[in-house]
Amino acid sequence: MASLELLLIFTLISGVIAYLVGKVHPKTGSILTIIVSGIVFASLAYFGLNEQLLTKVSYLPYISFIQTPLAIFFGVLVSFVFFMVSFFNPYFIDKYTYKAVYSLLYLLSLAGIIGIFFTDNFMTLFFFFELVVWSSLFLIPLGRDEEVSVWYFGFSVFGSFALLSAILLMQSVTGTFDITTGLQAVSGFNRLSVFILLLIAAFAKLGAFPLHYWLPKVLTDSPDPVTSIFSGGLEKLGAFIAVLGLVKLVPTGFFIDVMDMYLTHYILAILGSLTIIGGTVMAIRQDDAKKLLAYSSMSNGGYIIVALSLGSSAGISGGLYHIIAHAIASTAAFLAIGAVARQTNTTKMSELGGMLHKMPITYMVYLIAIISMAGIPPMGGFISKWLIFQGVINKGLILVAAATFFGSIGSFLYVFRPLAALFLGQELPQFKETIKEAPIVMLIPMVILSLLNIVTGVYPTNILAYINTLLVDLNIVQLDITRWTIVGTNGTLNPALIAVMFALGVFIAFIIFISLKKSRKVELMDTYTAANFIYTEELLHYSVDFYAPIERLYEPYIHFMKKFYQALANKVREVGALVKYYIFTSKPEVATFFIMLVIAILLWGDLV
Amino acid sequence: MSEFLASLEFINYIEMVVSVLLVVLAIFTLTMKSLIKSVLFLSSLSMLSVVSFVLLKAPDVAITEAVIGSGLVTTLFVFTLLYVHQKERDVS
Amino acid sequence: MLLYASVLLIVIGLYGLLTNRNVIKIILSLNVLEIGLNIFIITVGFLDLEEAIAPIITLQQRASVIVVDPLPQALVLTAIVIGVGTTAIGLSLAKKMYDKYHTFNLDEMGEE
Amino acid sequence: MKKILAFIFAITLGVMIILSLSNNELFTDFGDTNHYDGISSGYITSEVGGDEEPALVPVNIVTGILVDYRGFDTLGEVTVLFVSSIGVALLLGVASPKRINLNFKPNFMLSVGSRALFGVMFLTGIYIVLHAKTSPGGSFPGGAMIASSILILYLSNDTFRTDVSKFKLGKSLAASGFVLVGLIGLLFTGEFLANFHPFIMDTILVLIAIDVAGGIVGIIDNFLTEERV
Repeated sequence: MASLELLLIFTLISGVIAYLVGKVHPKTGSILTIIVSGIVFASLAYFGLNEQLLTKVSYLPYISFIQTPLAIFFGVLVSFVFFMVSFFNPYFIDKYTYKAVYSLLYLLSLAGIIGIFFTDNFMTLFFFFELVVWSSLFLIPLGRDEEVSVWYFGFSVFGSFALLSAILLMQSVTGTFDITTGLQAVSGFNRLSVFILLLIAAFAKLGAFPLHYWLPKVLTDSPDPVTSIFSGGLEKLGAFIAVLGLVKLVPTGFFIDVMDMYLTHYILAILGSLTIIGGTVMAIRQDDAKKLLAYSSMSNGGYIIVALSLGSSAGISGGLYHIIAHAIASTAAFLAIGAVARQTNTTKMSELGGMLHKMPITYMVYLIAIISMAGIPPMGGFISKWLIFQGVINKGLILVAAATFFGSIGSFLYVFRPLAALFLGQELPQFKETIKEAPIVMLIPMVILSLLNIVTGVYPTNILAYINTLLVDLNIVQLDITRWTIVGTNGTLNPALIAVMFALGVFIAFIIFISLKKSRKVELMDTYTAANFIYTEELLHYSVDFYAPIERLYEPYIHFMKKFYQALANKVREVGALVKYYIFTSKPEVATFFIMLVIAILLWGDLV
Repeated sequence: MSEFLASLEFINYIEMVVSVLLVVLAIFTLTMKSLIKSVLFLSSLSMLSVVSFVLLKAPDVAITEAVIGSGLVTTLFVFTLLYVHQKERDVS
Repeated sequence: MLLYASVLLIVIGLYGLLTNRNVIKIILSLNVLEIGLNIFIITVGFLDLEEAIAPIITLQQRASVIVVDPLPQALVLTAIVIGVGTTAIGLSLAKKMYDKYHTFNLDEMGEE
Repeated sequence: MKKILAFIFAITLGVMIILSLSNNELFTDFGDTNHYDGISSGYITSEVGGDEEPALVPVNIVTGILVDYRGFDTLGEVTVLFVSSIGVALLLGVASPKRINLNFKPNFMLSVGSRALFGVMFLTGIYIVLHAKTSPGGSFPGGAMIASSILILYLSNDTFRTDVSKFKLGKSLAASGFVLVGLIGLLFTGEFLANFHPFIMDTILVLIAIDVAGGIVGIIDNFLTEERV
């Protein structure tokens, strides 16, 4: 399907078909989502990367699309994530109350997100933005906690209104809804306003610092496949809008000569750093593996914001590469956790252990994913973090650099924990007999994503070359790359060489492991303290209170944002009560009187 | 004053009469002690507004007001009052 | 004249809203206000000429004949229909109130 | 005291309205409107609709504004009526509805006469709807008249209640049909509710009439029901 509009119509119609089929047989409906998202991904990747995507067909009036490298970059990535996650759908469909609706909403959000990336008209963008918000809103309550979708809805509405105001402001100033020309034509104070409003929308979608509150909740409590598409796909929508605001819009505001940077961009970098720190700190203290990954997702969103706000080629290419690397890694990690959750019905780290013996492939997938997320070579996350560090250091942003380094080290601390708690350690007695490896269909996407994690870490040249064409489109200096190396200002990176060194190291470690004497395998309950047999083995699970000393350092401060939002809600309620007490009392004439008073005041302006 | 009266035509007299009647009926509507009488005065006020619409050369609005404003709204009020009447009789 | 009459109707309706404590009377005041407002909007588009006619005329004749403004009429037409809807909602609320308190008077209902 | 204050305040507001209108450049004096300079001239000369054929422009300009130039507004207004009908049903709706016993038995004259009147009113309503393009009236009064005719039958006949529910279904279908006709216009000319064939306007008129009739019948039906004891 070489025409984008045809692709969108196809996705929407097959969503309806999947719904109708799902009404009769839910599993078949969910299998349809695999096929459809596969077709969408294949056509976008094949025709898009060869620049043969037809966008001027106009089956739909007033809705126009354009093929830009940026759109293809995001479209291919997100449709790939949707395709990979869709393999999980048939196995999770039995857990939902509304089985047929799930398939419909899944394809609707896919169509919406593709529409957002490829449109060149802001009103169309807003339409598809709302499509994504509403369809994903109803995906969330299929999971554990329905109240979470209220949080998501609140922040999404805030973001939507910011986006709509930005669009209308831009239109009133420039007279056009066209994205590229409009963003370039808007000027002066209006440009600053459009910038701020667009960034509010981006922050609300990406879950970055002041508007982050919904993200961990949603990622924790929605169903496992939905978590994966949120982390890998829908969150990237915010990154896309951030690119629009930070890169496509001509920068504005006070220019700081010393830093070679605009003040607004510096503030964004600081906010991104706060997101990184907050996500990392909160991730360290979680017991639920999914919640831990959720906070890590948040902190990675902070990296994207920091990278994009730098404005240099290293920064922006690092940010775009991080979008890819994090999408792949976090999708893989969440899928692995989802697979464990499906087999054991829990994601609490203190309730699990020894899964390595039962689910070795899932373990490998998770291991590779977290190595990438922590930014350790030879995985994709390392390349992007290296580029981001380069960009930050070149600009000389000490505070931001400290935050990014802190996030990187913090991610060592936290990603290791679920690995140790879930997969390593002793097998728990309740899971000893019943647990098996995940079904083969679920393993397919996980293995593909793991291979991609390695490929993006060892041979990033192709992707970086594509990012370079994208940078040309955005009027930014290209990154200096050769076939095997990336040239930064502070040195040259050779990912393949590093990978070879790592492989060598692993090989040597393996030889040592084989040649040394094996340790004795100890049963979990084979423990005595002061000659007493211990029954409550959960307390001895070594992931319980793992980082208690570190946690104690910042324990009093963690509820800061929660308190802020609660206070905000209370204030709004108080204002409502005040209005109700003075105006909308049990006496209707009082309200009438106030309405008449307002009319009289308005008329007074005409009289004098 | 006499010049003003001389300049008036027949249609202006009708307009004046309708205007005065509109205001009088509106006052009656709100000052009646009995609710059903109020409703009936509202209905007649609505009918008279139909005349004013015709005078203002708005036949579409006149037809609509005649059917909806004076017909259906009055029925709604009457049904509500009938219901209350029924309830009162049930209680006593 | 009709302009002043319509403004007076609005004033009477507002006075009724301000002074009445009976739910049915309040809805009646609203209806009086609405009729006044409708007449007022129609007078905005009125053309006080002998030759001005109601806006029902074929396309060929429109260049030579003056008509009154059709736009306020269209707006009032819709306003009347919506007025029925609001009155119906108000009356059903009044009915519910009566079911609960056995009176239409707001003073006798008590605070709740 | 309170009444005097209210009186003074209301009168002040009325005086303010009249004073502010009398010295206002934006607001012309009574009977002196200059709408040929404003937006209405586009509707009168049918320039707003583009190069439309004379056959497509209705003689009744008000109908043209309601159904063609501002059809989207009318769709919204139909929705308001629809929602208020639903609101009344929610407020007054009961689990097992029964007609209110109205304390009067329709005698022979009433039941026969109402049937005769029903036919006349029903046909008049249909006539008003179908001739809305050339004569005063339109789908709103026409629909209301159809609703009134049914109401008369309803009052004279105790067993009529069950047939009313069919009308509510018609209301929902008509509202959907309105949107559907609009989408047909979008499909053929790229404009929502485009008026490219005389049939389109007739269809919309009939659909609005059904919707209005259904909405009003639903409202009155709810007013005349109570819980079955």
